[in-house]
Amino acid sequence: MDLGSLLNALILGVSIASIWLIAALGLTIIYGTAGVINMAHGEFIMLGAYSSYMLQFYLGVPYLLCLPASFVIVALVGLALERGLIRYLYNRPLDTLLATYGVSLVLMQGVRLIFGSDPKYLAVPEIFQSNVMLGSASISTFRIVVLGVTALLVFALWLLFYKTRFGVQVRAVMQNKEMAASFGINSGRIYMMTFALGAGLAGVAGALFGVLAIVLPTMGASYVVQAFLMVVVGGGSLAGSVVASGVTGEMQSVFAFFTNDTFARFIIFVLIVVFLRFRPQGLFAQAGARR
Amino acid sequence: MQFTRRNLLKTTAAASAALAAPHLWLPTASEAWGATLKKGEPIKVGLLFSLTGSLAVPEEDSTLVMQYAIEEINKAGGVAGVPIEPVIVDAKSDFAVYSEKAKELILREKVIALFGCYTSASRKAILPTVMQRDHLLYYPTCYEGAECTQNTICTGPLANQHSQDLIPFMVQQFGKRVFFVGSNYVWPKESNKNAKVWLQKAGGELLGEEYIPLGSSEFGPVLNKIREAKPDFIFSTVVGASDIAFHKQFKQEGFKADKMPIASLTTGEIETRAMGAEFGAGHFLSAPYFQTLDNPTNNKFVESFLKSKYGKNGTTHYNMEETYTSAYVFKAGFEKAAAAVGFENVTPRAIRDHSGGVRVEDNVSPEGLIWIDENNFNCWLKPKIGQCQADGTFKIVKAADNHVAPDPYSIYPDAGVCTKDGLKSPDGKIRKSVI
Amino acid sequence: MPGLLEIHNLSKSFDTTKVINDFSMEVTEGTLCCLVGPNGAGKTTTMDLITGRIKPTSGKIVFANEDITAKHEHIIARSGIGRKFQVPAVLRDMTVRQNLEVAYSRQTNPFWNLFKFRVAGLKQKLDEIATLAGLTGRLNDRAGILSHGETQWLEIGMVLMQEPRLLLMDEPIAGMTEGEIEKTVRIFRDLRKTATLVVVEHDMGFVREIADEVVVMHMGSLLAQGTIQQIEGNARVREVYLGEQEAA
Amino acid sequence: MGNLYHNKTAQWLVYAAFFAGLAVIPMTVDDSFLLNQLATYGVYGMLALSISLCWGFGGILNLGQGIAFGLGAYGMAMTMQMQTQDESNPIPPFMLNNSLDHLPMLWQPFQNTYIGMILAVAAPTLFCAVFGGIMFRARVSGPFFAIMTLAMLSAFYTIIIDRQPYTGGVNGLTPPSSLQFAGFEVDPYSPTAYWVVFSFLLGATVLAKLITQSSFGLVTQAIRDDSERVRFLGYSVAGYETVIYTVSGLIAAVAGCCWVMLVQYVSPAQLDVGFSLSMVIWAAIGGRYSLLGSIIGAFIIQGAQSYLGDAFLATWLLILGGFFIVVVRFLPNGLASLVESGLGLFATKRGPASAEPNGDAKPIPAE
Repeated sequence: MDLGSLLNALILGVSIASIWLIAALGLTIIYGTAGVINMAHGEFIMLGAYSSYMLQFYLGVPYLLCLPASFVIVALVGLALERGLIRYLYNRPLDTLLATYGVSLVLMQGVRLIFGSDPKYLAVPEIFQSNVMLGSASISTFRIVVLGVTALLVFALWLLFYKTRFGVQVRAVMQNKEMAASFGINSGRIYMMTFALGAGLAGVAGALFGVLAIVLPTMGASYVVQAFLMVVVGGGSLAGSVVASGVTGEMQSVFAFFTNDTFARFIIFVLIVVFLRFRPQGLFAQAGARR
Repeated sequence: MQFTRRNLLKTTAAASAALAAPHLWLPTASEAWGATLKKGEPIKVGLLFSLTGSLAVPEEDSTLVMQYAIEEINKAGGVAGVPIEPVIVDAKSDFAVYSEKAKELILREKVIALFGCYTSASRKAILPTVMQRDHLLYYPTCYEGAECTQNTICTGPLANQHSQDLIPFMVQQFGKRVFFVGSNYVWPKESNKNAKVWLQKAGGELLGEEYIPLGSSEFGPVLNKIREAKPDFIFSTVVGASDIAFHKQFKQEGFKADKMPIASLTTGEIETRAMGAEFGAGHFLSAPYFQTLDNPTNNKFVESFLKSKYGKNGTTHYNMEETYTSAYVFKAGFEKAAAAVGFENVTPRAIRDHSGGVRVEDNVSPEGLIWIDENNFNCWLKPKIGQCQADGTFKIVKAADNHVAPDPYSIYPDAGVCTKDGLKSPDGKIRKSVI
Repeated sequence: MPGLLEIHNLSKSFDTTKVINDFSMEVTEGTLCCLVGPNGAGKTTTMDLITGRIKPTSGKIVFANEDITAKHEHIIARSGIGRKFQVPAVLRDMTVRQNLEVAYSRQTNPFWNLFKFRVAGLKQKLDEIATLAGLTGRLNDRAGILSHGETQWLEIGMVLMQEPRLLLMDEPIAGMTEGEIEKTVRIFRDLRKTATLVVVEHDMGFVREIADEVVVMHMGSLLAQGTIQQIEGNARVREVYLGEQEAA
Repeated sequence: MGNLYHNKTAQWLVYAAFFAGLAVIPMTVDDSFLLNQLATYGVYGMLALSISLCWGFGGILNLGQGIAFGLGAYGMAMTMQMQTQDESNPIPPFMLNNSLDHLPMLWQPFQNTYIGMILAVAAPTLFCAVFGGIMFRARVSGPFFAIMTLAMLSAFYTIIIDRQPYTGGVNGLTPPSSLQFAGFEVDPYSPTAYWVVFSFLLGATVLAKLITQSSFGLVTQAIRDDSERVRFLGYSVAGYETVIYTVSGLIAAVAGCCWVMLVQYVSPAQLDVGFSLSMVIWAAIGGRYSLLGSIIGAFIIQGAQSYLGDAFLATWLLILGGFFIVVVRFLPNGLASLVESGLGLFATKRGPASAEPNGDAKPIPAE
């Protein structure tokens, strides 16, 4: 092996990291703000992919427009779920895990009933079906798109949480719900908005994953555990998830380069356990994220 | 071996006695089955496939085509004059449920045969039950071999049949340098061992061998390794959703099917439809059946199946066809057994014992004549090579001239030969039920 | 004769802030010592340090001639130190009876307790403490539904169930009525016969009633130590307290 | 008189009646499938029980109970596999296929049935003791511990798949004949197998019940309530948590052994996240604070899956998911809380107001 291939692995690691990250973004917002353990997150991702499929197949919407549209559709689903179920469970965080597991079953089977169990695919413009050479390294255009969208969303979230009034309110609620309420902040509304936002982010992830892989009712199940591990390792904060995904993505790429993909995953899981043993609060813990 | 012997001696006498005769308790075939057929009552068979969960994608099609085949057989007068009644269950893509449902079908429903499973793992999950009740499983898809029981009949290609033509063909067409990619489980690994044998014979060179976790959709690291190795073609045994991700990312990473095609054992009509034909186009598949096979039987099969209420998914593919022919293998075996021992005395085991050599003729089998091996009860068939076209269908570029014999132990000559009484090792000992 | 509890040159910093700064004190066995001082003087932090909830940056804590500095909470508790928290900490989902039963921690080994179904002497002790704490009628109620005063009494009862040699009481009379305070004074005086007490309290009237000795803390350090009369006559204490009042 | 639900004598009577009912079944039923199926439910009942003990009473949510179950099952499968090997043929067939020409060290102890079975139970129990000990000493708790068990479970799952020559990979292990023990063959479809599982379920339940009623159980519940406070009473919280987590793991390991005895099969699917989640679901539906409720929860869910799953084929998962949602939303303490509030209506001390769903009226979930 030479330096060139290691460089290749590192570049790929950035891309893998962006995939881990975008899968975890929505969960970060939801878990970080409200402490809700949303097991239906994978199914939100799946819904995002199916929304894009629907728009593309029935209405002929161009792919790039499907991304924001999926955001809106899945955010609305998230909003409905929050109003109908989650808001009754905020003081029972472990119960949200069980209830949302039920939700995930319902969503998965509901989609199967509507669209059938055969896989669907998302068509993308020809330009996304090629690669770019960076010296000796190569990366596919679509991976760059995923990276770009992820970076954009992280930046937008940072702006939202640290530069707007809404962000101040969210952080106030996270610190102390009662105190925030006395300043006239409606924590119920904040939770509702963040849940919808988190769901919408999962929707965007789904629209992207549908291109990288496959659109199936069961596609979400493989993302939820890894996304959840990223959020907890990160400590429930945006920066934490970015760093956790970055490190994990690079590790997966580099370990897979030296050994094989399965063993790389094993090492990552073990390292996560060891890491949490010494830092159970995660990389960048946020007040209020822990219950 | 010293250690083994000493340990065995240490085991209590009683346990050793039991060890020496592990199958003493087994009842006779009809006792084991616990039922008898009655003239005039339909013959019950079990359809053990997943209708929900991740395995539903291929297995739902299997259930549909099996129902279609049974309806067709019943319309034509049934089996030995008696209609077949399918008992359909949902294994929920959960291996524990496969085991439970197999027991339910065998012990409670008292079906005479099981048609089912798509993965080795689910087959392994139900085999103990099937073997203990001396029952019969029709396993209608390709598998790795290295199994020798008295209770299975397989209508798909074995690993030794699957790549026998494909590897030399690819080496000849594209070059000697090949990279193996597979899902991380038994079938791809065994298939690759067979492929290596053919590769060596064809003078090819293996550049690398990579296995991806089942269900994974991240092919970046593997594609990087492929890019560095610069093979002439890729031999793929990636299955399911991963396979689709593999083909998509292959193209997205700038690989071209005409420069470096993928020769696959799995990427058939369902997969190309699911990934979008442009991702499959130009790649190769080895299978005994393609929807585009041009013969009167297949043309009729495709037309009437797709028109029937079972053809809602719009495709036929090798796995469905292997399932379809398994129904006719059952019919032929049953009728042969009924003729030999009398209708009322037919048991699952009797069907199996009489299935050696049964044929499904050209005018029934869409892939052309097949027959069941008299020793190992796998299928003699003609593997074909198809190339995926821009519309997702396959163009047959090569068909075997002769039927290829199934050999479950082709790469393990030391293990012995699978006979109808069990695995016969080189020292002449016969062991029943080697799984 | 050395004190039952000795604190030597204790310091604790959080990040760069020194919360406890070279603090030393000594509590004689069989006495009641009141720890007083303005808000933020480090009283509760000192309690936390003694009971092992936080580890000191430097310094040494000796209890009954044994170094207990930075030991685990349960080890320190087992050595004979019981604690009542400032914000009453009871097991809110359990009944009052269960709270008291758990607190009767003669046997703490998990393996032994697996085989224990009836604890010797528990019933008698429980009745005694329940009567003392005035909770006899509420034994089967969930601790979470008790009033604030009752919760205070329950926690005092729990500490008494532990039968510790040293009791640390963090603001025991907050939220109590006049009558209850009087009762507390009686109980504490009684307790002093068999145990040693350290009481953190703001209410100088209460301190005057019970204290054998008073320790005044300010900014994490010892300001003064002595009898209540000595403390009330101490100019520096006055200055600190008056300064406080002016600032407020 | 208080609520009969919290009366210890009444509880023991109900438990006795439940097990008496289970004991009658093999005497009246002559259906080998049903016996085998019920025995399998018994195994699931043990798993739900172990979750109830650990989560309901200890407050430790364990999303990785599949580790103990799976390791126990693998140990048992290895033992049974080695029973079918003999001198002339000492190596399991799948190893030959993976180019192993001698029995690996890992497998050698399993040549002896007794050592193998002891290891099958001891190894996962020891793992729980060590893993739990390390984590609880570091004061990892709540959702964080749950995530750690999840990560650990995934690690085991991947390594078993990756080390195919030693573990059989995705296909798992399929011992071709049933368990021989002390000269007897345990036919998985016989009443014997049923009785074996029945005894272990009974034993585990009595053990768990005694634990919850002992001083240990009291302290454990106190830790669930407020672990911080309990430390200052002199109890080593980590010690208690480790013990209850380990006992729970022990029960799951025994369940794993029983499971393999019944189905003669084990694969990484038994260490899949979904399976461990369903154990938690069983306990949650039945009532995590009630040992018996959890067992019944497993029976109900698995029974419905077996008998209604095929009838409602396409909509079954919708029904199941909807059921979870409704139970979690309206019956946070599971179906057992229905019984509790039902009995509460008859209690002299409390009026109908105790049916109020927020659980304020319930003193402690002592059962």
